[in-house]
Amino acid sequence: MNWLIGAVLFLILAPIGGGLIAGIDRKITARMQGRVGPPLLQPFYDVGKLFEKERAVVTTAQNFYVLAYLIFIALSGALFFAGGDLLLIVFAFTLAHVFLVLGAYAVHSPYSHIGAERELIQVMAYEPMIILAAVGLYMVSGSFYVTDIVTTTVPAILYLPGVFLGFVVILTIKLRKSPFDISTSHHAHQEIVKGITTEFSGSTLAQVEIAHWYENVFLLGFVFLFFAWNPVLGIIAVAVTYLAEIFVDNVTARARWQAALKSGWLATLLGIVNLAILSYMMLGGA
Amino acid sequence: MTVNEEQTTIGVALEDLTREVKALQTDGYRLVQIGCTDTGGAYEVNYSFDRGYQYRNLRLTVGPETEVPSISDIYWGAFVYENEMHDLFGIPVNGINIDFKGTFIKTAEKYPFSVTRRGGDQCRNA
Amino acid sequence: MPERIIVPFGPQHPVLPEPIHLDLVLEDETVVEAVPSIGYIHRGLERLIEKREYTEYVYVAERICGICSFMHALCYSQGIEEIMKIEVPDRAHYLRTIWSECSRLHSHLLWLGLFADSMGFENLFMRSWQLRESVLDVLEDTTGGRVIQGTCKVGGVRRDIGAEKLAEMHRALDPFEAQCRDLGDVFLNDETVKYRLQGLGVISKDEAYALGAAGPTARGSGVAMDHRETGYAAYGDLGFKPVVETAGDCYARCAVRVKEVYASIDLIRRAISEMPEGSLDVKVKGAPDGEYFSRVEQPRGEVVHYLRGNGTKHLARARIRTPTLANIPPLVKMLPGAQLADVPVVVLSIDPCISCTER
Amino acid sequence: MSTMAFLKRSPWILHYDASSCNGCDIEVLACLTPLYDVERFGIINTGNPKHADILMITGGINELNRAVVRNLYEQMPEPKVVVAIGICAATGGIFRECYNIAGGVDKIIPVDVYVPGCAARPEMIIDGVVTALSILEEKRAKMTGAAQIKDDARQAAGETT
Amino acid sequence: MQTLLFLIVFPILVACLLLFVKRTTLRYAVVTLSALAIGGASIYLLMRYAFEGAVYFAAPSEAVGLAMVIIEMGLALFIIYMGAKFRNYLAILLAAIQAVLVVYLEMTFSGSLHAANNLFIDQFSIIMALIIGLIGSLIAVYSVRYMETYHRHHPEVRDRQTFFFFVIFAFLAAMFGLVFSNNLMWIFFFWEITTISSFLLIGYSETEEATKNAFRALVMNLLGGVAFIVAIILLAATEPTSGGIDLARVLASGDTAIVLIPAVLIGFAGITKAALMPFSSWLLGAMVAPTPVSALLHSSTMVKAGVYILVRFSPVFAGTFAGFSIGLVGGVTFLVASAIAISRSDAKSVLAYSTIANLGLIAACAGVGTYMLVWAAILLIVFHAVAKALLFLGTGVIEQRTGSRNIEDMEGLIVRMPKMAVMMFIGIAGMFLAPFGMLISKWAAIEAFVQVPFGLVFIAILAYGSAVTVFFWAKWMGKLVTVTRNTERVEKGFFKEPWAPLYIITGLVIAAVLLFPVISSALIEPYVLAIYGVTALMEQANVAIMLLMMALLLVLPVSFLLFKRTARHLPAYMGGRPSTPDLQFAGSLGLTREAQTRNYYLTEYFGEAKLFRPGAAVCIVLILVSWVLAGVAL
Amino acid sequence: MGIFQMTKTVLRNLAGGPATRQYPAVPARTGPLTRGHVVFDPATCRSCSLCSKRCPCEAIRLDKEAKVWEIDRMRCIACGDCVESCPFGSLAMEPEYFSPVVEHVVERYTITYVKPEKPAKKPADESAGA
Ligand code: SF4
Ligand code: SF4
Ligand code: SF4
Ligand code: SF4
Ligand code: SF4
Ligand code: SF4
Ligand code: SF4
Ligand code: SF4
Repeated sequence: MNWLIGAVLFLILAPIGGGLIAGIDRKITARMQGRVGPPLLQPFYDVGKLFEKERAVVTTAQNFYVLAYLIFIALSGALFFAGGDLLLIVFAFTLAHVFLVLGAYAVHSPYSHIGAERELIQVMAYEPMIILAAVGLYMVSGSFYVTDIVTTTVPAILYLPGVFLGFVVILTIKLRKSPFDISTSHHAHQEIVKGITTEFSGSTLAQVEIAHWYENVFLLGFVFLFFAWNPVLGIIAVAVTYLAEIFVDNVTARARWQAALKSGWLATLLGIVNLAILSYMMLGGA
Repeated sequence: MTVNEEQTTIGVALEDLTREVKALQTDGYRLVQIGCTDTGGAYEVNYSFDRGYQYRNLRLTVGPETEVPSISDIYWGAFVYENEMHDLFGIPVNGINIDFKGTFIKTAEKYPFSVTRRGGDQCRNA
Repeated sequence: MPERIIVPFGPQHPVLPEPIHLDLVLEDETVVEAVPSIGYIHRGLERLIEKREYTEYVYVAERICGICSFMHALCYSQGIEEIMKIEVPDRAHYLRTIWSECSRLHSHLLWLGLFADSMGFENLFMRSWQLRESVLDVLEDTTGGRVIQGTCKVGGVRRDIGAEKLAEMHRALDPFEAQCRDLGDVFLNDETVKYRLQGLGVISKDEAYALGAAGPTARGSGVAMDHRETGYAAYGDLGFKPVVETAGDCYARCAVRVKEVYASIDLIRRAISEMPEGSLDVKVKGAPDGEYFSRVEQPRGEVVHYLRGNGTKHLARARIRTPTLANIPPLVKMLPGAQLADVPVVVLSIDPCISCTER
Repeated sequence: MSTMAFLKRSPWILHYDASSCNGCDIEVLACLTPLYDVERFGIINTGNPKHADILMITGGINELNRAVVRNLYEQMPEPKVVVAIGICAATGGIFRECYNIAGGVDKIIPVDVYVPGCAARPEMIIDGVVTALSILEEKRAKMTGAAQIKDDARQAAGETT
Repeated sequence: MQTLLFLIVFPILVACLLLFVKRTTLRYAVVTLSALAIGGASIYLLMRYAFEGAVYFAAPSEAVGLAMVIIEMGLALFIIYMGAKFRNYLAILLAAIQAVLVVYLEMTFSGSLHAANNLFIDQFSIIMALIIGLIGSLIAVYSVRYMETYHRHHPEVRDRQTFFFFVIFAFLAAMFGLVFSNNLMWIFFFWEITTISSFLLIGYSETEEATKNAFRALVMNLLGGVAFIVAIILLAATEPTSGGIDLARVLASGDTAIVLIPAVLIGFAGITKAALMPFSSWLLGAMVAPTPVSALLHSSTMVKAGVYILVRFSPVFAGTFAGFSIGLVGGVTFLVASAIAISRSDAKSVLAYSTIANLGLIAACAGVGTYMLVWAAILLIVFHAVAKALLFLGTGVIEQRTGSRNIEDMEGLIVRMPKMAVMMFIGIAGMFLAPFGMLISKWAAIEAFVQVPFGLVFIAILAYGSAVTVFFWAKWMGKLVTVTRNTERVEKGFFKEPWAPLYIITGLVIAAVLLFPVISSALIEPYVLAIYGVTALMEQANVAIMLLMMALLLVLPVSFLLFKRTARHLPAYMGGRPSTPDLQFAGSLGLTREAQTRNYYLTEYFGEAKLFRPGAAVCIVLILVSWVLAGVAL
Repeated sequence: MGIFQMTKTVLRNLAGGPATRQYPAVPARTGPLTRGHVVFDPATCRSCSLCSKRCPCEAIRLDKEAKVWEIDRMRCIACGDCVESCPFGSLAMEPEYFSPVVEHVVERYTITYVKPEKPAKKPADESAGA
């Protein structure tokens, strides 16, 4: 039954946690820029506001895709916190993003379209690394199941420093942070306006935002796995990682898509080298 | 180290225009601007050039409907001024390299600086 | 075979604060064709000479643009003074120089911020604009307006800066320069910024000259051309050397502006120390009769005010050619081949000021 | 549920320069920067009409901008308010008499708040937004009210049939 | 046994009959009825033999063998004739070599060339037979109307439809023969027939390009054929008495070292037939053939013969370095072909590259050959066959209806041809999305490769490759679902008949996902168990989750109804510029332009020109390495 | 070498606290010269109409007969010309800005200045004396 509790808790708490994280993020970002920043609960106000707005669409279909995006993001997160198979979770996660992309395609608008293309480039950039991270965790813990990985006593991070670093790189893509916020960004001034979310408004946009909260919690959970053998350290590591992402967000210019793709793939290469050494050691040891 | 700026203005005839401009270009002048002045019934078109802060003006005087040859094949960037000339004054310019065909500056009034406008000066905001 | 994407870029676009439109034709994200089109700010203010007397027209000239508002007033006033043969007192020259350079500072800092923003460097944008506020505070304290100063007039200036205030400004310059240098370091040395700027939108020296580029756009390509060299206002006394870079890319144009920030600070410092005493203005009587092409170096390059008086209170013609208009042809040449992500960067690298371009 | 009022805490703005001189523009931008930091009030400059609640217009509308402003206004989802920044946007300002200026935003679209000044200062722009918020809130209440009435009508119709 | 013989012989009879049917309606009737018969027989096969494991049949051999040799000689002569006619001397040379080798084989080992049982059936054959019997016959039905329209659109092409359908049915017979044969000589015979069929069908339109591509395909496949026959000679030579041409005995032979060289040679034949790199170009060229040909031969069935043989031999490959490098050929092909697919906008070209990529993936699994990988490989064969057939046929319909098979022109298909768009959507989803089949197989493959020494190479390949796959499929999908305005619906007025096969195949794609636990436990697992003594199993929980995802996907569209009434419709954001509903706006220079949304092709990074050569070079080296390694092992 | 050149600023910002001027909690920053809005003193205006002549925006309207002085707040650019031109000190420039409004504001004043009963010579004396 544990798994069910995990999943349900995630479904209920992740939006709250994700929203708070977003709030803290905005606050810290503001401070890094010498500003006061919005109230902590601002993300909730924003989403609440979006639900109050009129429903306006370019095409009705967009709502469907965004809803599917939200549901599958929540599903992959729930599977994760239910202790499911990492690979399956990664695939569900990809499926979710494909829905978001389709939503942007469906509206047939130049900026959404470019955002969608860029989102796909991002998927292409980060997906290898996520798969590799799952494989790395498998090699350390002997299982693809989150339940098993969490309960392992092996300090995964010691075996997988390269994989972890690579993961941090693609985390920048996933959290939509500079330098890799190419498909859409929390900052207003993008060359492609709001990119993939340009045509989403009102409650549809709110759903995208909530999905993003789910996603962030899930991703931070993934970070935790590297430190799972020591939960306290794990939580600290998650916090530090997130802070580092905010920091990087604030000290870099946005990259072009070429750089995003290359960085994602090079990070993966780093992970592969790490795993190669690891498997060599394991072969040698065995 | 302070350079003294000098300004000279020379009249030029319509048929000599391209030749004179070409000569200035060969001399290493850059195009600063082309501007028109409505002198009541005719236009003065000033082609301004500069080399080392020395300012030279070719002044062409044309009637309202006279076609003026484009100098954009000599100075590529001349198209901005020539389009403007057309849009604001209604002076037809022949053979601009990038011809906006009257959409460079869209105005509520057609050719607001044109000589034909005088007299019809109506207040719209009342 | 890449297919062609056509995107209407602007007039409303978050990256460009001013309306300009481009029809971008892209292959993947590479620009193959970009035709800019303007006209969203054309007000027709040149014709306001019919409504305003030549002395009042300064207010209109100031509002050709709210960024280098002072420079337009200056250029206009100098033109009228030249036609009417008015000798402006020295102190007024110095004050005009200080305000000009303050305008340049605030304009360059503003641009640096927008430029950082176009690269998606939000923090750098914030920082640039934060520094800019100190300049605006000085401007407000000395002229009464943050962006529209309203202090230049035909025949001199309207307001003085007291000795105390001058001393205070002088004291503030050193810490301010230190902050600007920190900021400049980010623009000049940060790897991510360099990665975005170097080799982008290259325009050679000859090309820049032939296309009539002005200001930092020309100087970034190695064309040493800066109207302050002609020594108007107090520049003749203070001495001045143009800042030149040779690479001709966006990075070079950025570097020119960063270094001009330092140069401006230096000019202000010297102008304050060498400030002569004397009156602020001379009485202006009569009406201008004659013509003059008044030229001033604005933050974006040389501006030309062609003024023509006919002996009445109303000018016969005012024609304003601003630097951005001159920089549009180079821009048209720079865009093809850039990436979509670079379009705002390239466009901003000429520091477009549409407001004055279209008047 | 008319008790919800997140709208007031999260007004997203769209700024459009409809032929201003840049003076008011840069002051709008300055509002975002550290010294004024309107994000304190939850304000985000979205740059996208589909996401915006408040349309800030600077400058008297010129000929080309008429259609653009109308287009942007129409693309914004309800409830929305328009804030005219600067006297150019209020009446055309000093350019009122120019041949290409329509003379004030209210000639094109309904304006809810005028922020006078040339240039309008960041503080005034903040004040302008604050004024706009209550109008925004009113409009929202009216909107939900209208929806409520429609719903009631629908229900009533359902009951009778 | 009768069923097997029926499946091999019946299509030949139909083929001959069709030579004389000239009227479309009549042909339609004949084809439909025989399709029903063939499909029915393959389902009967499933029910009859599914639970019996491998069953062997001693079929008449002497006479058949002789007939086969005679036909082979005839075909060789035909190729030589064609080669002479079109001046393709390489084809002549290869055909001659083959003929000489066959004669040599017959002369030298004539007495001893006996397989104990010439025919057999096991679960793997059943799966293949189902693919051939169901998908193949559906495609045949579809072809009738397609070809009629084809000739209306292409009046310049000589109408040889009777010949066309003759070849199609002959081909079906050959495919059945190939998967039922236990005698390597027989397999070789059927193998050659498929090569010839492909040659004839690619060259169907008789244009210069078609002829050129047909010969390219022919030459490459003949090259594989030569390797095949050499392998048979080697096997025959090593075990002259028992007749080393008995497939079952070869596979069961404990002496891996001896079998390895022939296996690698046959594997090479498989590589050519499956169009892995460096031989991928023939499959691309084959796309000039009418679309049903592409669907039938060049994606769902014939090329599967190549991977079929690889999977058959994977117990031999398992654990050897030679097998590993064949696997790598597949892996590299998978990665490179997927990447190239990004740069393609022609739908058939994308499908071709994706086919090559997936065949590569299957080859990778087969080459490394552990039990889980074989399980994954077979699953891949199944899912790929259904989804790809659907996509090819769909592309065919779209092309005939809209006049273009460029993916960009499929923009807004959801508005113009909603039914077709939904089917294409399902087909594409089947290719890369969880919980559809291909993804399950990839997932299984990753889990399997983790446990293989040096499997990391493949994991890396899979990680990159599947990311790339997402890109090109998703952008195609996006084009389909784009809701364009002011576009006319063009679905109606098209023949009714082609839709039935499409509906059925769409149904098969969905059924394959819903039933895949059953397919796995009833067919694949027993097969793997029989070969390896262990078998792969899906976790029950994961199966449940995937079914849940599938259910969600099926239910979600209902939510459409929720949104229908309330929303206000706004035009798309165009930078504030007023525009018409079809995105026309007033552009610079006074032109009216239309906003174009086009996909990215990233040619600079993923172009064929950029990737093909390096990929092919690596593959050639790997193939050579596999030979050397096989030699070393001996 | 500058990978994270911005670090210095970020750290300084984090340590130094926000630079934000907490408007509206803290009143707007103004200088002594700040041109906020024009105030009119109806008690001293002598209807000379200089202000309305000088105004570049036609923001001031004066009706001598009706003794009405109007300023259109939606036109005034706060240039201060009227203040400078008023010979009687009836106008002043306040640094506070005119607040946002929901509709067009034209402020109308009735001039309450009453011509003193004294001979016309007197004011001249006064100004000479001052
Ligand atoms: S105010 Fe009236 S007269 Fe003056 S320019 Fe405008 S419309 Fe013409
Ligand atoms: S302000 Fe009045 S008088 Fe002046 S131009 Fe406009 S309408 Fe005419
Ligand atoms: S160049 Fe730009 S900043 Fe300067 S006056 Fe012109 S518009 Fe304004
Ligand atoms: S006069 Fe006022 S409204 Fe007009 S541009 Fe200037 S500040 Fe803006
Ligand atoms: S109100 Fe003033 S500062 Fe603002 S745009 Fe208009 S003229 Fe410029
Ligand atoms: S306020 Fe206007 S109408 Fe009155 S005098 Fe001045 S310019 Fe003329
Ligand atoms: S401040 Fe300037 S604009 Fe305002 S009323 Fe006085 S003169 Fe007119
Ligand atoms: S305010 Fe002053 S300038 Fe204006 S009318 Fe009155 S006295 Fe004359």
